[in-house]
Amino acid sequence: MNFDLNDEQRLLAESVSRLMMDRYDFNQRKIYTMSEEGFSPAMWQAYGELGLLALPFSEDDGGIGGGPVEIMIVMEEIGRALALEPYLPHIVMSASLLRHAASPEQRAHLLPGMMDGTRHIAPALGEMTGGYDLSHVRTTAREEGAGFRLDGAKTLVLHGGCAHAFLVSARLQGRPEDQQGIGLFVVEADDKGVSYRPYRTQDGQSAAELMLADVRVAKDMMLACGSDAAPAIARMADEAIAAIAAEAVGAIDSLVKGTVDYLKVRKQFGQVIGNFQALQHRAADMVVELEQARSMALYATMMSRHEDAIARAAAMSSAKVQINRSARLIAQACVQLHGGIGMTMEHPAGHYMKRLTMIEKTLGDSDFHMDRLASAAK
Amino acid sequence: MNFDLNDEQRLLAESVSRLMMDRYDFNQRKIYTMSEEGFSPAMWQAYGELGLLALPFSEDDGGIGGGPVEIMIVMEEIGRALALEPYLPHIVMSASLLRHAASPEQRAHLLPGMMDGTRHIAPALGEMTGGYDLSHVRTTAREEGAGFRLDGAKTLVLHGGCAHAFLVSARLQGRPEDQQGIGLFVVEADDKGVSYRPYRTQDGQSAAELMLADVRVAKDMMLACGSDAAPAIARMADEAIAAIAAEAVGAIDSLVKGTVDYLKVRKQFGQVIGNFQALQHRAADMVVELEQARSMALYATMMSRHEDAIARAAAMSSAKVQINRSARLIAQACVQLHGGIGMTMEHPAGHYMKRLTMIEKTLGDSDFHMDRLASAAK
Amino acid sequence: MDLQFTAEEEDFRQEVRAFIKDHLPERIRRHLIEGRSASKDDIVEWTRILYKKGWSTPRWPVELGGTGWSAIKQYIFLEEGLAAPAPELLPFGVSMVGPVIYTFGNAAQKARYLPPIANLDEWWCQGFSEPGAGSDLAAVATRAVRQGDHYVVNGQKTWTTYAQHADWIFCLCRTDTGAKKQEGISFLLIDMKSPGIAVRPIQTIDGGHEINEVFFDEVKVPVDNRVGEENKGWDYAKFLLSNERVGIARVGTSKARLRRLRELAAIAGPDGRRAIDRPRFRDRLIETEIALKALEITQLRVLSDEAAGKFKGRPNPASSVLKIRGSELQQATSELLLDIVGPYALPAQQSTDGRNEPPVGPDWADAVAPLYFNLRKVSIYGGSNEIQRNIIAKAILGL
Amino acid sequence: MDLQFTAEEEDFRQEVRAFIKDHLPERIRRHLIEGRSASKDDIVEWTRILYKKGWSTPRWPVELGGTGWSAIKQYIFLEEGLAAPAPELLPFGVSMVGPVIYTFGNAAQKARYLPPIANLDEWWCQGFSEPGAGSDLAAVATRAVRQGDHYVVNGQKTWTTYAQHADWIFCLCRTDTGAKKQEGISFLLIDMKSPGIAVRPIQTIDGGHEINEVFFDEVKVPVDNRVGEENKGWDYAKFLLSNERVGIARVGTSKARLRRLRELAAIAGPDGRRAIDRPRFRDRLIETEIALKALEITQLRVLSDEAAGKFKGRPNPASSVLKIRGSELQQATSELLLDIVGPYALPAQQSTDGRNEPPVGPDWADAVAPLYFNLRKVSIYGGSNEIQRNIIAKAILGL
Repeated sequence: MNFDLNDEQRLLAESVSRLMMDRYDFNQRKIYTMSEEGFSPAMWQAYGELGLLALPFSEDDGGIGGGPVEIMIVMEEIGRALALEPYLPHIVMSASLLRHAASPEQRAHLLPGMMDGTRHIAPALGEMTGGYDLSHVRTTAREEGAGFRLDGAKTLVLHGGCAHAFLVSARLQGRPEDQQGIGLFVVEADDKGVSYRPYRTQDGQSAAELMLADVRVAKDMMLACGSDAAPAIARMADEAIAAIAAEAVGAIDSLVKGTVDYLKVRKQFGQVIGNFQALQHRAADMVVELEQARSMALYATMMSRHEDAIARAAAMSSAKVQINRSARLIAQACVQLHGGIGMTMEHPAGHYMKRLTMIEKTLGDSDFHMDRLASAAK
Repeated sequence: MNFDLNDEQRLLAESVSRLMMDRYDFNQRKIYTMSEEGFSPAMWQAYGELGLLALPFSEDDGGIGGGPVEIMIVMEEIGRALALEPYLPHIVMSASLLRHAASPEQRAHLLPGMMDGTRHIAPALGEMTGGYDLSHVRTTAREEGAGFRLDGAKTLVLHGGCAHAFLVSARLQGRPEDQQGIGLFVVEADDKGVSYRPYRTQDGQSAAELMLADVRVAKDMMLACGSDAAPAIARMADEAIAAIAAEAVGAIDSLVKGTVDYLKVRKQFGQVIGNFQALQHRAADMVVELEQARSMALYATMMSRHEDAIARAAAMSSAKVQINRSARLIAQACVQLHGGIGMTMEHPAGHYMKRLTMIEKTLGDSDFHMDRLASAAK
Repeated sequence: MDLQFTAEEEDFRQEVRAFIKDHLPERIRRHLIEGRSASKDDIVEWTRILYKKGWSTPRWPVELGGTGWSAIKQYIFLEEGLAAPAPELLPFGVSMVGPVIYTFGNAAQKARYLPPIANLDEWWCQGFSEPGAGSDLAAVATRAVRQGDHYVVNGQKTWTTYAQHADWIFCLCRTDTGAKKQEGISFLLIDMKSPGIAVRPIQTIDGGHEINEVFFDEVKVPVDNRVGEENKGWDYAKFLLSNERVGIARVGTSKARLRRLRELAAIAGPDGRRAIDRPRFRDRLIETEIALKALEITQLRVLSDEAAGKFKGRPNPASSVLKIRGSELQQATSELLLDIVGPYALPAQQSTDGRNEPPVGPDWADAVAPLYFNLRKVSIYGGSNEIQRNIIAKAILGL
Repeated sequence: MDLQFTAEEEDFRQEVRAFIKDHLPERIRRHLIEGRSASKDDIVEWTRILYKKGWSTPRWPVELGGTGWSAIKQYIFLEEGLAAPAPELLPFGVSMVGPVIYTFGNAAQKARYLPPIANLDEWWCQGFSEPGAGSDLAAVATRAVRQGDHYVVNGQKTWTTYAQHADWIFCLCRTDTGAKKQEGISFLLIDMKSPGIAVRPIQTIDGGHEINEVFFDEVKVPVDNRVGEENKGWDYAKFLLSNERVGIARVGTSKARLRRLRELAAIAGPDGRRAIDRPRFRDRLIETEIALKALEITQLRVLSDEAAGKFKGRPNPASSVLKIRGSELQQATSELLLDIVGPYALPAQQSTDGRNEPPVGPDWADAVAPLYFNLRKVSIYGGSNEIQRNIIAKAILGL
């Protein structure tokens, strides 16, 4: 056991950190949020130049072969900078799905565009009636002729608006709640019958509702796992939880640092407010929560590729509950310690709160994960 | 609506307070706990002289006709002094049962000894398999000859060891969990077949397990409500919750006062520790909890004789949950603020914690009352 | 001690409830129940309806348009309004500057300013906070220099709620820079149309625009617009702040929100599950209901103590609880909403996109996260909860 | 970064676990698992078993009987002991005075004192706290006045755990009253059989007797019993206190208690219900398990950082968490026990009555409330959690 980064990992952390430092200050971020995409395509290219877009893909597939620790490193820096680019959905999540569910040929077809930044591929798995349960699929895929016909709707497709293609789950057989019978399909955004409705999310990012009406998908655009995609989807969700946990830790860390800095300069009653013991103790409690969150993000990273799906899911649910808790407590405490300024769009604190609140709501809120843990424990 | 005491009530509060002040300082209390009874029989007589033992009985029955506010006043002073006498079980609870379930003749038979302090009558309702649910009764009462034959066991009979008689619930018909079919019987402690095992409780008070083996009870010693005692038992429990809530508020109030006083004299780092803002804020939080508890004790008092049993039970459960919460948070905070001294038998703080912890466990813990509220809300 | 409302009080409650039911426009009620803010027009419309009934300044002296209601009736009126929910009376006029004017102002000021407050013909805002004077409210830096029959005001106020709508602002201004912090402050009434005033909106993280910065650049204010004595403004400010005892807890708002939560929790969500069947959510809802019931009783105790003239000149421990617990419970109810809405907290308000499509998820979902963000303010403003704890520790516990 | 235990570490864990399983008397294990305290005899018996195996002083230098284990192995050894549960090694000798003696003591002191610590032939206690020196530990008032080759000690120590069993006490004594508070303190080893020492038990609210007052009345202590230099005792005390980084969180104890809670929760109570089926209890149990998992990882991070020599000379933020969260979680587990036991928390220990009847309620019930009361201490001693928050604010955050 050792928690140290190796030289390559340290280099990765430093280069991502430098990129964010150079190109993601608060004002630049504001400009990015106001762009049509809701993020910076130029930054996306810069991610590509740093190798981040190829990071999770195996060397056999032309990627870099980074593992969960590398993803953690990148996501933590993304969280620290409140970066807006769709790295989580379009790289981490899509790469995981393709790794676990696609054939080498399919990967050869899809990966180059993702890795060079020219194509965004968004997972589109959630449905209105499923809540956070991604194996709940009503969208249907019927074999027809040389391919499939997809009908249904997908909800809350993260950064769906800029996607060139979607990885869509659809049911080949069974009832909506069955684990079996789910297939994964590559649907091009400009396929006939595909429509979507993009919108901004509360944290300045974006998502989309995706509608599929009589969409024809060729046979080879069904991923190789066939009608047994649920395990791959579950793996993806677990890896994504580890990634978003790291993002949350980066954001929390940065927010706590900013708040402590503020305590050292803001004066009231003739002294800096950081002199007040009650505020000092509140800050100390934030450190406790932060370190607990950091530990659980590490735990999630460690367990995210564990082969035992039940143990893995339990670990991920535990991590997400801790992350959600720390995110909420710390965001609230930091805004409180800033006072009014923390609630304005002009100051970063509130933006961190917004992203952290949305992270709570992504990939399962605490009620969902507590339910999962409770059923597992029965 | 008005929260003021009238002149008589104020007089009552002052006289009970004076009695406790005179005869219940911390050292005297220690001596009382070491006595065989675990309380002071002389104090019991003093209660009688002040009229407290006759307080909840109606004037028709030779009592004083005090209502819930009067009981609240007495219980609050008992809580403040950590008084050990069995006022709650042997007066408040037994009086309630007799008021709601006995005939005037039965009351005429039983009350004089209770009111003049010569006879202790203890309710014996709980059973091992019932948890906090007092309508769960396995003890049986079979009609035999001119009376009944009781068999079974009662648990956690508060101050059962000194009782001259018990008010025992026993099932005349039905299954253990039925609301119907429960009778209430007066069982003399020296009746044949009655045995009990007294023990001390964690807070320095006492209780007993009561065993009934072929105990004969005459027909007129079955209370007048016949086989429909459950409503009377429920009313009693609700009135008892209001009373114990007031006791808790008295104890909490006294504990908070003592803690604040300690903060003003205990010196560390060259100053009184009450100067430290973190401790000031902790003390402020205790005030918030105390006032919330006080409000819910008042609410319980207000609602304890409400005619609608469902509304009444919901109010009582709400009050008990708040009281339990405040009791635990404040007891913990006060011991913490005292440091080591608060954990010793030589200092009152820990004794308050012990009584408050046992109050949490009496008449329903928070899980029990949350369950009740949740089922009611369904 | 009588812990029930009297029959007369219950009758009064029914009268208020019926009036609100009959006169509050459904459009406004609907808007508020979804957790959205009342618009200026909504507030004006409702205030004028109340004015016609004689209820727009209930706490004022009867001869100035007050109702003469007992403290309990005032409370019932307030609670029924919040519970409906109806828009709240704009506090800056009715509860803040109005009482200062009728207590410390001269006859001309009373005649000039009070009637337009009562009918909301003039909209007021509050010029107390400054960038360097937040919790330390007496650290006023905005200067007012006497020049003949005018003051010339220079400086900046901030967190000024609804300054964008305001006709008038009441300001604490420093008129003596040599004096101690709390001395040398005067209380001025300033016409927002005065040359030299600029209002800059502050956008808050909920996406709304409630608060502003107000800049004063050589603004001329007639000396007649000063309330009371020069350099005594801090006394009037303290009077103003202490006036807001009841209502700050917003028990009625939280009660209305909990009722709404009960309704929402009993409806199956898109996934077919009812929130009330999720034990963790249900328990938190019940615990919040209990805490709110306790706070409601606490509020009634404070009212009863006031009516009985208790705690004259010293703080009532129970009243200190109102701000802290009241703000915590407002926030707790918004967190329950945030938790009930599930993933549909994510989409931002469609209206900001200028589109007119149906919302994504339940039709009340888009207001949930903004409400949660917005209500972080209630533990900050009006004396932050940290300041409240200082007050309890010092004024009540003597620490 | 490698977040798994190595195969060697896993093998070591199995070795330790097997040894404990084979050698720990079941009577002692049973006693501990019910939340009762280990007796002196239990601790001595187990320490001597470990001594035979060479494991009674694992962190000491190898030449003095240490094991040379890596930090991770030390951790595994500690955790397995707590998880069994086995009695903890008496810290006053092994972890406190032992390291002070081998770091700052002279050769004669090492030869005299270390071996009896390792085999627990001599029982040590700690004479730091005084009535006026609690959180303010340096406010030592106990005087040691040099008279020839002796010090004469007068004063009082308090909260002295297990003084009633002790052969020796290590004391902070003031040897220079003119110096600043932290200076003028010396570190003395005092034979508890010295004339003039009186031990008075302090009974705690859990009914136990762990702590004592120790009075010194003209106690003669040879100068040879001073460790290190005169007036430098505070440095050695700080060394001693900083030595207790790992283990203070007692993750293993809390883990064992949570396992026990899982078992108890799965058994139907007298009312036929299982606690695990009560959602409120179950959720709190799961939340505590999650928090403990996080703390376990935090502890491993601290160990890994130490092994890598990080944070040399400055505090590791993660280590500050250990005491605060560790004590909170120990207390949380005892509260869960308190909540699972229901009304049977009420009966007091039968044994104190001198009777020998079966307990009222479940046979583990009588230990539950005393454990809850007893564990209030863990947020008080060893630097209260308030002191820990001061340390985080000042040393880590620079506030």
